[in-house]
Amino acid sequence: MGYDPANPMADRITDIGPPHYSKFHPPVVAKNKGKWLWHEITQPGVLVHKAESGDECWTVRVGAARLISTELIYEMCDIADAHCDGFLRFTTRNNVEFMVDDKAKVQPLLDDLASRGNKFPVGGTGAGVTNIVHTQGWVHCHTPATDASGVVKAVMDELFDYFTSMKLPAQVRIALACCLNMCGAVHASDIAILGVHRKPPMIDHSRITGVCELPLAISACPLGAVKPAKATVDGKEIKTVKVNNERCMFCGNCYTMCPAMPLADPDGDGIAILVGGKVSNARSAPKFSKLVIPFLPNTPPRWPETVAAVKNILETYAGDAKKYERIGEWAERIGWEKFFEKCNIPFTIKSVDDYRLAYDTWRTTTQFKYTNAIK
Amino acid sequence: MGYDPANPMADRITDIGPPHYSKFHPPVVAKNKGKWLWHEITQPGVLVHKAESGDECWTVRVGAARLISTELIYEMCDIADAHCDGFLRFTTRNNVEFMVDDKAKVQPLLDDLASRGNKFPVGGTGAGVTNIVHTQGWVHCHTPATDASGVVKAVMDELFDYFTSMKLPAQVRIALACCLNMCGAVHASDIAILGVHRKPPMIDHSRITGVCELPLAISACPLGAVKPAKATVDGKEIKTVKVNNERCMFCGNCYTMCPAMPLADPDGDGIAILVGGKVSNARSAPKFSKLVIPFLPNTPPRWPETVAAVKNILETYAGDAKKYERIGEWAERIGWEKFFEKCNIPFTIKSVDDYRLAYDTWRTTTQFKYTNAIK
Amino acid sequence: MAKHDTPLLDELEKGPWPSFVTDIKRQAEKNPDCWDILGQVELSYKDKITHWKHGGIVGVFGYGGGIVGRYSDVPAQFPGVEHFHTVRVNQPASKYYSTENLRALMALWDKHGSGMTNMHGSTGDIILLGCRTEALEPFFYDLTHEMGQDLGGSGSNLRTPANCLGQSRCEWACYDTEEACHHLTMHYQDEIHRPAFPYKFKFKFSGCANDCVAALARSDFAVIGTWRDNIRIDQAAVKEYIAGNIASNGGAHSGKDWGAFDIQKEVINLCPTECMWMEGDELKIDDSECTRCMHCINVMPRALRPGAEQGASICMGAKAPILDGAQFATLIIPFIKVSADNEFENVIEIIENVWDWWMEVGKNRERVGETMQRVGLPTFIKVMGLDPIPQHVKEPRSNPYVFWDEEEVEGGFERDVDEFRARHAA
Amino acid sequence: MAKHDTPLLDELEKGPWPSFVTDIKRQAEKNPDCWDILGQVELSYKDKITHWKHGGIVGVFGYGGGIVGRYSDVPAQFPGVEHFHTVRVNQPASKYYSTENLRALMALWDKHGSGMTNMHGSTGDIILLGCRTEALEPFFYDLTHEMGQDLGGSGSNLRTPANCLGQSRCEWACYDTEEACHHLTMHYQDEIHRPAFPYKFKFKFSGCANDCVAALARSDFAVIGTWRDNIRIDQAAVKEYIAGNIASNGGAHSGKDWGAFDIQKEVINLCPTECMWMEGDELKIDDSECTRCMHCINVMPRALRPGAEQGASICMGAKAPILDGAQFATLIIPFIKVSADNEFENVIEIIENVWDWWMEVGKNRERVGETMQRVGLPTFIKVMGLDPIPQHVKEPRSNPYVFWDEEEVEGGFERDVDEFRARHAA
Ligand code: SRM
Ligand code: SRM
Ligand code: SRM
Ligand code: SRM
Ligand code: SF4
Ligand code: SF4
Ligand code: SF4
Ligand code: SF4
Ligand code: SF4
Ligand code: SF4
Ligand code: SF4
Ligand code: SF4
Repeated sequence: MGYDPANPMADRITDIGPPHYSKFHPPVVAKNKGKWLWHEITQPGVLVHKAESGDECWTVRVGAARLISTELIYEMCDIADAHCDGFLRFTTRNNVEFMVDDKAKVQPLLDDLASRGNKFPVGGTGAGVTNIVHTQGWVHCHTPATDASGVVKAVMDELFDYFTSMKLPAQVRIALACCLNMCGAVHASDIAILGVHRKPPMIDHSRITGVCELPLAISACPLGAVKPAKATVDGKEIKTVKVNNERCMFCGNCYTMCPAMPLADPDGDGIAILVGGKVSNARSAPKFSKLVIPFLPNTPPRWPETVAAVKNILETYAGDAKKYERIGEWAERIGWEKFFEKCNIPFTIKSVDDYRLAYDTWRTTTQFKYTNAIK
Repeated sequence: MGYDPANPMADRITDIGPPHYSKFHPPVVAKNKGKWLWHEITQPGVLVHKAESGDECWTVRVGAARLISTELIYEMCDIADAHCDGFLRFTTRNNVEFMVDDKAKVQPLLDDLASRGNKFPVGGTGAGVTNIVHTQGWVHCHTPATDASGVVKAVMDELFDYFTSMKLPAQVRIALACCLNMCGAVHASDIAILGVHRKPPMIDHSRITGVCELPLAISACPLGAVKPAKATVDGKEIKTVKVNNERCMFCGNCYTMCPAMPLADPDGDGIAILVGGKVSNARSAPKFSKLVIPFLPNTPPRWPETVAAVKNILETYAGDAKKYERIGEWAERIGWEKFFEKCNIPFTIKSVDDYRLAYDTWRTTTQFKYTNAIK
Repeated sequence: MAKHDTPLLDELEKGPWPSFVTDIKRQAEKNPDCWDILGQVELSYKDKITHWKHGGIVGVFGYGGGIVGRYSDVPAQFPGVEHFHTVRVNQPASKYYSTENLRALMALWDKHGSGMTNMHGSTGDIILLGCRTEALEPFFYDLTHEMGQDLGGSGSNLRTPANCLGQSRCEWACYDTEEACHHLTMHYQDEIHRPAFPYKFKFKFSGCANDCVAALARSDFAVIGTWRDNIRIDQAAVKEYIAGNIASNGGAHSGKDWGAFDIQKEVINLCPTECMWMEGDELKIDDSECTRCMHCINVMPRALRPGAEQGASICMGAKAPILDGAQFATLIIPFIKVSADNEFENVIEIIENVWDWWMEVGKNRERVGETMQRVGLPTFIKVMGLDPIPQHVKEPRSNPYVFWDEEEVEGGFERDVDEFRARHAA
Repeated sequence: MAKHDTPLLDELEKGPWPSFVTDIKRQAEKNPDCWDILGQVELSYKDKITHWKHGGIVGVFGYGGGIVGRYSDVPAQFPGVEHFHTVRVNQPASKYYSTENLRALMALWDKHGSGMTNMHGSTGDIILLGCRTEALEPFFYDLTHEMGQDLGGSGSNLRTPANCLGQSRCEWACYDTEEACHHLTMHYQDEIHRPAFPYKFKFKFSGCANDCVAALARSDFAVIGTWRDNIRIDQAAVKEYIAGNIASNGGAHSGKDWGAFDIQKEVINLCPTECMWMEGDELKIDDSECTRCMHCINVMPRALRPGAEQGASICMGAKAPILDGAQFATLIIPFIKVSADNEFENVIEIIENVWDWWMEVGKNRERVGETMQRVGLPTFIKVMGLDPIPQHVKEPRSNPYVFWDEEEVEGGFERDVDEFRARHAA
């Protein structure tokens, strides 16, 4: 049986989609779906959902690196088999959830998890830091300006205490994207770690002919910095492009369209920190994250500058905000000038918008607070 | 002596500027300048300012049409001579202020004013409607889409009671501009009455050559609707322009630059109503007025549709807002959808922004209120 | 035994958070190609730059997406990752698994690929990370035949839809997110597998305004649960909260002493519409002013529940920043019933409406949100056949630049300039 | 006796508000040309369209502004307004007048013009409405010689500056608005009278954030009073307010019964920064959080006063909507001392800074706010030689599109692609 390369279309099955989710519901979920009454987080990482029927679904949430091996997944399956009737789930932020239908089954599950070293940290609920949504970085992508998994590991090690506790004013959602494509939800996170390039693309004239459609490369640039040009390759004049470096804002869109325009660079690349985004509509409408630190260097393996910056913002917020206040709500209440002062972050010109909707961010009122930024 | 046309430069005086204001201060003002302690509006149109010295300056504020004759001004001078030591002033909203230095002098002044028919209505203070800032209209300008003085007169007649009282939640500032140039502060008024054109310019090919610089006319159009063209005038081909009507949004900027492109029209022109602007930084930052009624016809001499629309908004607001709440603050608190519902104003597509910063006005949250607009 | 020295990566084995390095090392014991993952990433850590080539078009026959091609730019050093394509397997709605299913899928991946995964990708797929070109078809064959499973999306197509777990385990879901997600995924298999769009298009389904799948931020078409009637109040439970007998916010703040629960401060004052108040010890809500933001319900889950007349809002056009800056989705349909009873046909109608239009006017690599911005919201509302309502906007326009159609204006646009001049000397 | 029938305008003689029609009729008794004003406006009321021609360049020798030319497009019918130019006479700061001055000026206008005026124009000038071309120079001669007064601005120049009455009669003014306005008007006579700018430029001076001359909305250069230290509180007066012995808001709300004064509701809860509270019967303010919005002072003028260390904020770039949409002025200098002691030289320095730059880079008919938008605020801050501060913006940028100068980036922008390829196979 199996795939026959000589006859690739034989027997082909397509368009069958994913399995129906109902096959994978734990029994207590299947029984009580749509009939839940309330929930409670009884301790960090442990939730109980109460159903109209009186049933309870106890969930233990466990952190995961997201970049995980089949070996680790088999181990998760072992745990689920041992405690959870052979079911588990993953959350929208890449945590793992083990569910049991009886409070009595919780502690044995927790003990089992704890017995396995640091592989299965319990937490990520409530007013804490949950898993960092992130992307590929140097492990898989072609456009990153930083790594993903390594930075996340370094940051989560430092914030671990906030993963396993619920002592913040509100949930804090951290995300990382390794380039401006922002495959993570970096544009709407409480704290966002963003890989940024800072050098304009090089042009690989000797390759461009084969691999690029020049008009697409040219039109890819939102600022019109890419222009048609000629170059001599092996004595022959070819059509190529040139980049007006002055106009380039390092978005990388030209490289996405044209492999002959690489822009990654060990010194040019690094990390920007954005803060104050949120997704939920609770209290305030969703907010975009705002750029507060334009650049930190790439310092593998543990990115100490980035780790420190994130921790500083998190803890300044934790010490100052009111209960329920997300980071962006806090910053807006105290005013962004106070945010910079309290977090002791120097304000730079890079935080001043000059893109398409920039005018709406200018301060068109006399209302401001005096801070250390005013000399 | 006087001007000698034969010798125009003789004796010429230039660049002397205005007289020094201090010559015109009433004595109590001159004496206490910079040393005022507090004020009180003792009745509509009557203010007292108390100085450190103990002196009092009593001000009686009087409405004026702004378009006023020297005859009327002489009459004002008579009043000022009789009561105010020969001084008076005009406010930034074209009211007249008569000042006396003793409470006892107030009533005689009021009586004198009242004795002169409806020429000198007392009011315009505090939480009421003060004078309407307005522009030229058909009395003097070349680009108006409506009249100014007539509309203002009709509206103020109807709102007169609010000029002479202080029973609104806050001050209400009404402004009128007769075209999109907005010479009044229409873009930041509680209620704004705005003359709007709705027909694209005609091209007067037979005149354009002499009076227009075509490149200026072409570049005047923010939407690129004006393009170079040719036309035949008296058998000769001339350079001219044409307008892409589909793209025209009737701003009139081409006409400002080129007299051969008139756009005013009896049926095309009329009035739009904008609301919710404010200038002060009190409580909330200054706000732009928002377009809520895109068009009302020009119906001289008394513009009943416009008068009714303004009154309706004003009174709906008066009945619903909290103390201190300006119209824009009220609308934002209740939500614009409720504004339309409460004011019973049909919402039209014209109120949906599609200009340069439009995206920032889209509703990017699930937060909304159900109103009669949702079927 | 380790094939490469990885002194930098080894630093990431320290610390309390689970280490992907330790995990890959374990996997490498089983699949030695994984040493080359570590080797190449270590080189990136040294060079501070990626060592993957640009893209690479690979896939399975007949599908225009589902595989992301990837080749090493230092294949001689790291032959194990010379080809390192990812396979996007469409996850089951809500991401529940039976261990049976999961083990079988992983076994398949051990057979054909690196054994490394992302559980899950940002869009929602099961990401199987790294296999050779020649392994793709065999893997796909086994996936479909043995597992009865299929690939998700990549390229200019409908991307793998995703949902919050919704009614399956959340008391707040206002419609069945997992059924909606599953149904539409099945309904649009062709659109997922065969790119025919100007660019990618994403569906996400959240059961309420908390938006646990980030639909409003990350999907072109976001379906977010809400209700039309009144928040259901259990006044007895309100009293329990006030008495301090139930932890606020489902216990989410129990790690710090925030003082005794204060309904005024924590609920009433934080309601964005100021539509709540106490009358004696009864909590009152003026539901006509409520925007169903979820805050009060979040804080008092045992006392407050979403209304009973449930459905969803549909918001469109979210996307990441490239090119015009990030967009959140815009409220287009304030309330719609979402139910399997009619096989979601009312939702499908809206989807097809927007696709028909976008496929016609969308430019290459233009997300629907960008097309919306380019043509303007008024035009979009018109092409969608909707009545404009104030709920579409935060506020009315402040500029006066209104377009009028010729038919709307008495007498139309054509005028005779000579006639005009007869009455108005130049 | 009326020269024209004006049945439409006559309708505007009714009603309680002063009637400009009645007024013009009275004036027409003295100056019969005014009948033609009424006649032509009546025609406009019938035709629903203006009857003035486009512009017309007229002026007095040596001045590039101050007169707005205007001609009737139906001069045969209304010869009295065939020429109907306006003269903009620079008003005295704060618009106080002695009757002596006012009578003399009006007499001059009766002699040379229509006798109709606007007191005042939107910018602030005394607008003398309607005179013939040949009367302009004689009027100007008399104005300068007899009155010692001068014209204001029009055209691409500094427009007539204006101010709120400030310290002259207001307890809140944080600097001397009328002296600042007068001084700068005198200092810049050349700029007012001889257009040398890309477009118009307006100064306005308000003594505090209430902004009674609408500076932030209507001037390219707005100077708005503020303070650096603490709001001065008279606790005894606070008690009086609470006791209801002093009317709130200076009596501004006395026309309606709003109930007893409630300091919590009316002051503390409306403070935008939430920086006020009661401690017993003392009102406390955390001034470091205060944004000096004026609300609390407005409501309790006898208890609260602006701080004693006074000065102003400078905001730049307001304008009406044509072309890019209206702009409010943007906070550029958060705090500056504004005083006649140094002849305002620190303010003048900022003015000249912005003019030098704008005159160089501003396009024809581009307001400085538009130039600011075109180049971007970061560039503007740089050319102004200022340090960027968070007070310049409402919030930091949300898009990631940051420019970097080559010098800022280690190794610069030039790289060798061959060297790159040696380490990264294509
Ligand atoms: C399991 C999960 C849904 C899923 O399908 O996987 C989930 C589950 C719950 N969410 Fe969530 N949320 C989940 C991702 C999200 C996201 C999406 C994200 O972070 O990418 C959001 C939007 C984040 C944002 O706003 O930036 C989200 C915003 C909320 C909120 C809104 C909080 C706020 O004040 O803004 C609540 C309400 C609350 O916590 O009071 C909520 C509440 C809940 C409740 C209490 C719902 C319930 O009654 O069961 C669940 C437990 C919360 C907890 O863990 O503290 N959930 N929740 C996701 C868990 C992610 C994780 O592993 O950490
Ligand atoms: C006389 C005048 C200044 C001048 O130089 O001529 C003036 C004088 C005063 N203003 Fe004003 N304002 C004057 C135009 C303005 C303007 C400009 C405008 O309307 O074009 C504004 C900004 C309007 C806006 O925000 O849209 C203005 C916003 C204020 C405010 C802010 C109110 C608010 O809550 O937003 C106050 C404070 C208050 O009233 O509590 C104020 C307060 C005052 C006080 C109480 C100041 C004082 O202590 O003397 C004065 C009497 C107020 C009254 O009449 O109720 N004044 N005031 C102007 C009278 C105009 C008129 O004839 O009606
Ligand atoms: C694998 C994944 C990141 C991850 O580690 O989870 C991913 C990886 C890539 N994304 Fe993404 N995107 C992934 C989710 C997202 C998301 C999040 C989401 O879907 O919720 C976004 C932001 C939301 C959105 O769609 O706007 C996202 C926005 C982009 C963009 C920018 C699109 C835009 O309109 O601005 C690009 C650029 C492009 O399409 O050329 C992009 C392009 C890419 C490419 C294909 C690189 C490229 O330039 O062609 C990446 C391939 C990496 C690799 O080698 O494997 N990816 N991408 C996610 C897909 C996994 C999955 O299927 O579950
Ligand atoms: C007389 C006056 C209106 C009034 O009735 O009070 C006026 C009248 C005219 N304005 Fe104005 N503007 C007047 C104050 C304003 C103001 C208000 C202000 O200065 O505070 C504004 C808005 C603020 C601003 O400057 O942006 C204003 C914004 C305009 C504009 C739009 C400018 C822009 O950048 O968007 C134009 C169009 C232009 O300059 O071509 C304009 C043009 C005009 C012209 C010259 C017509 C034209 O297209 O050339 C008008 C001549 C009318 C006439 O026949 O007398 N007028 N104009 C005001 C000047 C009186 C004075 O000197 O005191
Ligand atoms: S964010 Fe950029 S670098 Fe990272 S996975 Fe997405 S496309 Fe690749
Ligand atoms: S990186 Fe972006 S801004 Fe720079 S040239 Fe490429 S497309 Fe243009
Ligand atoms: S608003 Fe327009 S029509 Fe009215 S005076 Fe100003 S420029 Fe003229
Ligand atoms: S009216 Fe405005 S939009 Fe229309 S053609 Fe003239 S400049 Fe262009
Ligand atoms: S979005 Fe709402 S319904 Fe869905 S899991 Fe989150 S809280 Fe529950
Ligand atoms: S859901 Fe939100 S808006 Fe509605 S009552 Fe609760 S807190 Fe207020
Ligand atoms: S702006 Fe301030 S200082 Fe000037 S008059 Fe108004 S309240 Fe007084
Ligand atoms: S001035 Fe405004 S911000 Fe400052 S304390 Fe008073 S109300 Fe609050």
